[in-house]
Amino acid sequence: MMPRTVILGVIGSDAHVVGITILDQALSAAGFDVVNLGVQTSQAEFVDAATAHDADAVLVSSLYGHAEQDCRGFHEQLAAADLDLPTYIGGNLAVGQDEWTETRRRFERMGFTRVFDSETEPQEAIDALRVDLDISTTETDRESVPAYT
Amino acid sequence: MMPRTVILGVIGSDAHVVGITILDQALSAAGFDVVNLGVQTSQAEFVDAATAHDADAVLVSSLYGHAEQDCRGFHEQLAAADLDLPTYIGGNLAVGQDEWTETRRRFERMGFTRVFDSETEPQEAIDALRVDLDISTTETDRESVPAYT
Amino acid sequence: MVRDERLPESELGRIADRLRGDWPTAEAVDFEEALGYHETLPDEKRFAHVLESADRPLLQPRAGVPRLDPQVDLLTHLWEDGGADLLPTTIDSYTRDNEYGKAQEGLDEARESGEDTLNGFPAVNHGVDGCRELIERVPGPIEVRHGTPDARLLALVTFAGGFQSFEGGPISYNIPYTKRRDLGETIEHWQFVDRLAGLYTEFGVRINREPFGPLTGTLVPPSIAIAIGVVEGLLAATQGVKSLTLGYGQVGNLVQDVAALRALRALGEEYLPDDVAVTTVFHEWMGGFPPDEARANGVIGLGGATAAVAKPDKVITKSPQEFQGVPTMEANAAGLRTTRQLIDMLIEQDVTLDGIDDEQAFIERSTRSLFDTVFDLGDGDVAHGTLRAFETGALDVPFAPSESAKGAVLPARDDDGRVRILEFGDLALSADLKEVHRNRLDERAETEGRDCSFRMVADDVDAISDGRLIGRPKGSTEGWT
Amino acid sequence: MVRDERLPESELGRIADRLRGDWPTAEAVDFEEALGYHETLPDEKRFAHVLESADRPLLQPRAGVPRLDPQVDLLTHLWEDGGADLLPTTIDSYTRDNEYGKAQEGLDEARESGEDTLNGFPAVNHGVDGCRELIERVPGPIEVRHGTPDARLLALVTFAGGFQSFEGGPISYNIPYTKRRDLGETIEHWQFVDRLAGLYTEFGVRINREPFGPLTGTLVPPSIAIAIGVVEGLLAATQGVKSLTLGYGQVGNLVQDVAALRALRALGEEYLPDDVAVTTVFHEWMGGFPPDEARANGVIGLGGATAAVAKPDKVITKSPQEFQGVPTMEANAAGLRTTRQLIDMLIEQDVTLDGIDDEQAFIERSTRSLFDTVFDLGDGDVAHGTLRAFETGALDVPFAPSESAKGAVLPARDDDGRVRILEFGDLALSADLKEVHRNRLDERAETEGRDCSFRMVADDVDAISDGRLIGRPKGSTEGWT
Repeated sequence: MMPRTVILGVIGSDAHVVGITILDQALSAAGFDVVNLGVQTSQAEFVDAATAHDADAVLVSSLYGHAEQDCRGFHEQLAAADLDLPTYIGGNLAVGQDEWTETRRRFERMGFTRVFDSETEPQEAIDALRVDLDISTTETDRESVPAYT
Repeated sequence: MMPRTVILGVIGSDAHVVGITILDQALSAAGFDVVNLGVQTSQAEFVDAATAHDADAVLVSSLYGHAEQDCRGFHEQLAAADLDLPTYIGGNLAVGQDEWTETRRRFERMGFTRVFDSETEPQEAIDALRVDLDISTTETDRESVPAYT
Repeated sequence: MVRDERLPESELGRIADRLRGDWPTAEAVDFEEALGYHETLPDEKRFAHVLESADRPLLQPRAGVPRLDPQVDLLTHLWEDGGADLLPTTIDSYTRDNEYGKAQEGLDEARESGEDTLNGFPAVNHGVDGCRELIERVPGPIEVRHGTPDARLLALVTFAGGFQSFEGGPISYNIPYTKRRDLGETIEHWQFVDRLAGLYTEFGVRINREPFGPLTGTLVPPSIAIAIGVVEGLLAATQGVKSLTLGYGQVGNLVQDVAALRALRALGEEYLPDDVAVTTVFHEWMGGFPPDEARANGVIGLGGATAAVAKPDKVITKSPQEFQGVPTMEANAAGLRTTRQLIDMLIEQDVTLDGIDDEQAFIERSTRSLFDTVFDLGDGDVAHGTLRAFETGALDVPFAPSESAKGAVLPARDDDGRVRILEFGDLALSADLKEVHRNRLDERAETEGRDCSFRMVADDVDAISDGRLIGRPKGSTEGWT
Repeated sequence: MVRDERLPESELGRIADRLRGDWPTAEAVDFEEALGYHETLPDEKRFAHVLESADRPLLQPRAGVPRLDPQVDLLTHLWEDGGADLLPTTIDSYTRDNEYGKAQEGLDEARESGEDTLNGFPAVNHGVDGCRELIERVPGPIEVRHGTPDARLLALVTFAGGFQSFEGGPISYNIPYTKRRDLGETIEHWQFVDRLAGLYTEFGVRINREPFGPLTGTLVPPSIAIAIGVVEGLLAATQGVKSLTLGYGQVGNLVQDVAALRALRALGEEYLPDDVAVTTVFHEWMGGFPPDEARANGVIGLGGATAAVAKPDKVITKSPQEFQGVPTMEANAAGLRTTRQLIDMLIEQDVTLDGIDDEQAFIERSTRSLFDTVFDLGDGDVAHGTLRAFETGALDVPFAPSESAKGAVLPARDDDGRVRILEFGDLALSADLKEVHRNRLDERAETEGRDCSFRMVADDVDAISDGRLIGRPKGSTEGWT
């Protein structure tokens, strides 16, 4: 079976690059084909990349506190491009003192399949992808690459 | 001419020893005979030492803020022992925000010949003694001892 | 195609004329008049003079607020209460994006409301007169610190405004700061800045230039930082710059930091022309800080101690409020004084560390390997070689947001806490050099009983803010930060 | 005449019975019952166990307030927010003078007014039950820290009250603290304390004893501090103490401090019986602090860095508010965390300094010279030899207020900032050792263009609080402080 393709990017004008670099590494090591769009990625770039690469999932990162504005209408654009796939978002999503549960619900209502806070380990996203994309652990383990490649 | 004898001590229950140790060294190096009574010296001990050593001056130190109480009646005791000699006091004499000029005057009214603050260099006290004891500079310079003795 | 050649004066004038249209304050710039103004400045405000004649590491903070009076107050406070030796003026983000209109709105708003709506001093908007007022009212020499990829207008205005030191460079203010700026174009833009500095220098006004050494500020291997600093220094020297300050950001390992600063000085002096005065600047830790002022003071303390041993010409200090962003001026001054206390207590001590020479030799060999590749790829032209090196990944910067860099290099700390390279991508290091990195990281992997992987990187990125140096496993790595 | 012999149990009991009359709370002391109580304490509250099984330097602050609840809160804060590994309970000054009546008045006043009218925790007045409540309500092991020349009743009550560590010794809690206490009598008093600790130890309750290493805290030459620590350790060992922590106070020179801590450990292990577990404690700078929290953090930072290199078993931390006296609990916790950050960032690094071995050898030779003289003067009896050594000035402590010490020794820093001896008095150092001190100070005198004299001493005493290490001349020495 082919490795699954995931689209990765930091949305909006956010330039935080460290987390997505590590997530890229973690997903690649776990056997995924990663298309890393980098920082400052627009909604349209996510949609175009998902279409072009026939992606299995889209992972959105946002660290600078403007995730809600940056993601407004994102799922409508995905639907318009006939893309029906799991979408994750993670990072510093709450502005100020919002409760995490409240924040999570807000992004779920916007259409995200899963919502992660900034303390989330890459492994949690990988485990979630395995469930959502129905991948057996053995399969991806076989695909995993050593660190020095 | 004989070297002049000065009595040195920290009055009251004050145990600050560094300043008086350095003052002792400075006075000795400048040619004075120093009788260092050390810390926690009572008024009576100052008077007894001045009498016993036929002292030329008494230098009182106080760092812990209770100089006024500790020196009350001191000059009356000196007078009672027929001691008429210059008395200096130095250290942290003011409690709280008192103006230095006010503090100095208060101790002068108590009978001290000279009043020094805690920033005073030993040399100032030495220069004052030379004036008050009418010592020519050449005389003490000849008496000065090298540091390594 | 961009080449490492001196910009003809005609071209300099042509570009300057075009830039004048970008914002009205540029109209007031008159080179000859500016030369005359600089000549009125006393020695203690001539940046290069103060820096190059110092006999101990000079301290400089970061600081910039939008309005003139508060900026004067801020710098005066850092001078008087912080004991700074050199002063900064940090430029706002709009100016860095050449959005002078938005900067003006911010400045106007700040003037009306009394609140700071910009994150720095919009020097272009303040114009030549505003800059000169700042220079005159502040007691020390001031450097322009910014992060502007196209800093041509900023240089034009601030040089005429009396500033004699200017941070940045085509690589160091592009690769770590932006995503889509073309590196070739940025090199051309900085050739203008450097040529302008060079022209002032020819007429007796020595403008100090400072490539930004820390780059992304996140576990940058010393050889990469030094190679890029030397490249930027060479590009500047070609344009006539004679006063260059090469920079390096603390990684937190005492031996590696001291070795790196020595290598930086040695290679800078070796590669740059003899008539260029090379000085060095050490940046206190630029990565994530602990969210606790007491622990932040520990990080700053280690920075001060490192500076006392390495004795760079200049130290850029951090404040205990680093975690929360822009510090109060009191906290900024406190960072200066904590650093000063450590330097003044340690600098007269004979502190000789084992292993410095070996580490320095390793850094120098690695830097030469990178630099020689740049030179080869450009057929002897550093500008062209730089472009090709970044295209191919022969030169790369970890955690760079820029599309001009491969961003394939991943660093991790070894068992001693020194920054090594875990993923090389196509970085131009010879096999034997790579072998050293791998062996050192394998040692760590063995200590920790886990494989070398991105997990080490993730753990290391957070380690200092978590209160340690090496990200030893304890089950909490962070993926989205 | 006092001899270094084990106090017979009959004599111990006789003295204990006499002490019971000194204050009513002593009536509650019952040795057998106390043994049972100690057995109920979990491992993490057994001081010697925690200290001796640690694999990294443990941090301990100083702290003591009069009332029980606030003392619980204070220690809990230092444990939780400061991350202390070991806790203190500092005793008030009245108790140190055996003025239990005055301590009681202060405690009553504090309880009524809610204000702290004592400068510490009057453990004797709190009695066995009060001490046990403290031990039970606080999460970590607690040491009694005080400064009491005659600490017999304090030991009787606090040991029964569940404390398992006790600072002080006959020399270190007499010579630097008092003027007129007879040293022979103090040695006898501490033989009681040590014998009591030894008796608990024999019955399975290991009481940790810690001679006070920093002495007067003012430029004490390492050899003097170590010689006195070893003497106090031997006196304690004779009485059956099996857990000894030898101490040393930072002088601020990195090489000398590391060398001194190594010499302390080496000589402690050599001179003390094999069945005594020797640990070491490093006190952050005990001299005058800068009147500025930022600079104070620099001093603390250097202390933390030194501890990371020297790796003592324990570090006593300072706070940034040291200058103003007793710190707030927040500042006290901050000092702990600043120290922790430096240690945790540096401790895994291989920091090997040149010159440590030479300095350590010099300190060891000097210490042996002092110690051998003590032994000789006592015809093999350390207690008797100590008395004679202080009488003759063969052993001496700079800036000691005590009439039992000659106080003729004057220290000064050399050109590298290491503490040397300017005036020896009758200190028992051989001619060749004195020659080293003189040569080093002559080098400094030459650097400074002035003669060696008390002026250097005066300048050095103030140097760190003035923001440097060495008191280089600049015209401001202070005479009355």
